[in-house]
Amino acid sequence: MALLLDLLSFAMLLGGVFLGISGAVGVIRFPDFYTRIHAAGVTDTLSAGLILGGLMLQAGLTLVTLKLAFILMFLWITSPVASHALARAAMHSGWHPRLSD
Amino acid sequence: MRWRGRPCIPAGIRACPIRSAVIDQVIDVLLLILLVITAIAVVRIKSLFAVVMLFGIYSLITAGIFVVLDAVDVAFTEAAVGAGITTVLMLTTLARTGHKQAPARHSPALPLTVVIITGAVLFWGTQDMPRFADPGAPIHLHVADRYIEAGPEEVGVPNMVTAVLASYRGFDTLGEVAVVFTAGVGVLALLGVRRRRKGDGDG
Amino acid sequence: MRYFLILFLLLCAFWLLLSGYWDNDLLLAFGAASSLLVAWIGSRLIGADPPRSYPVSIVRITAYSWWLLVEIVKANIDVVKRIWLPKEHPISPCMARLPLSQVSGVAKAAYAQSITLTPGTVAIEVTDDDVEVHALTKEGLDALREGEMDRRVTSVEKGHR
Amino acid sequence: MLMYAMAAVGILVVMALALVRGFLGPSVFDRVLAVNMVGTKTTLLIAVYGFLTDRPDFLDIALTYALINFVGVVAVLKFVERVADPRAPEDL
Repeated sequence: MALLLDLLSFAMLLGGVFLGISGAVGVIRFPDFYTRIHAAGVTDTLSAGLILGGLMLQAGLTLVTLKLAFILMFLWITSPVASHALARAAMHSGWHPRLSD
Repeated sequence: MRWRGRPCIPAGIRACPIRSAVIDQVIDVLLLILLVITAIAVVRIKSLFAVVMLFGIYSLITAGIFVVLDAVDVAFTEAAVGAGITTVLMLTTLARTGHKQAPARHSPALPLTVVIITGAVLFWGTQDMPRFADPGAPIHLHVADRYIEAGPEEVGVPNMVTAVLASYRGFDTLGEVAVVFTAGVGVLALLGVRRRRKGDGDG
Repeated sequence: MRYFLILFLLLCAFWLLLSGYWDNDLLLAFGAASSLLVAWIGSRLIGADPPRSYPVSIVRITAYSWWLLVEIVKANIDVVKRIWLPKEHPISPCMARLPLSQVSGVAKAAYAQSITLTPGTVAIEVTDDDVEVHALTKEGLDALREGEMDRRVTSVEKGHR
Repeated sequence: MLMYAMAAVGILVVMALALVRGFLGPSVFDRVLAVNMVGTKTTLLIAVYGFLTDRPDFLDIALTYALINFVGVVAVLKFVERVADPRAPEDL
């Protein structure tokens, strides 16, 4: 059982890191600012969720897990607000996105 | 390694855990490399706005290094002051001045020499310092032991840094607070509080 | 006053949870004092116009969060594909104004928040009756335009009233 | 232990990549995005590091970081929107 838990959290941590690196590569690779926000969103949502989730599995039902859950909650509430504020500020500054058509 | 059912140990009075020194060093070195790269970029980039942003990153990485060095309270302050307040203050300054660095009027040779010599002297000076985390170092043989052993009972605050700052060195801290307060009042008097502008309140 | 009290109690609970010290009088007093201070500042910030509180249906919110989580996972996989395999999955950034059907400000904010939380779509501007969305792909924007997320947020909101 | 170390190094790589975007710019918003990313990754790094060294009290720091980072980013954006010259983004 403990081994299963270890394997599961290992997989989650690895998955989180993979998503994080993917998002970062996207942030470097995507052509304009607005598309980069989407790539950064990957690192803030599922990547952070998997990493913190993997840690939660290791901590079990303790105060530590509760704190990790708080971190995740704050992250998931604040990161969209930050992305939205970023996109909005960019738009208001007259920095228009490059669209495909 | 398992935390299940383990109580939260208050900061400062736990025994140092056994840890893998290699991994610690790898993380340390990686953070320091990031720090050096950021510093070089700060020097090279001419746009002051970008420099302020990079300074924010610099502070965050520094805070990470402090965490790795076990100086959690310092890391905390670095993140709040360095990445938070300083960024806002510098941006407020930029709003009143310009965004571009003025071109250098003199050759960088002399300052560079001075910096290199100072750095070399400092580096040479570290040879006399005790080894990192050496329990026999003078600083650990003075009053630190007493603070660590008697602090929790005498002051009743679990965080040792707080105990030292607010109790053992209370007058010291009071003096510092007075200095910071005077400085703040002085700055306000210099700038003048004409209209209520948002940027002023942010700091 | 009600806002102040609720905020104060919430902050106290939060402080107790995070600190983990339940039996140190000095610390408890400090915690209570700081909660009081923050609650006072908070209620001053809000001023004479405290936010209305809404009765919350826990079941509906949980169901919606679950659905949203699945959407987030799907959207993440999609964006990661477009990052690593740009040839097979090209990006086609586009923007559009989409109508929203929520009534209260909180629900509108929740909808915009959900849009931004799923990678691939970002809400840029929210007005009273529509939301401007930037999407990484046309497919993502079309999926959003079908309005399932909008409907679900609205149904959570309707469950409140 | 190994998995925490791998996760920590992976997060550091993500930070480095975000840093590259911070250097490249080109607009001020790209840089703010990079700062935000480095901030959230620092939060994760501290959480993972707490597990790596078996010290759960690091999580309080991570928690506060998440909030400070958010407040900082929003403050910067408020400033940019209000003060910065919109017509010269390349210059910023």
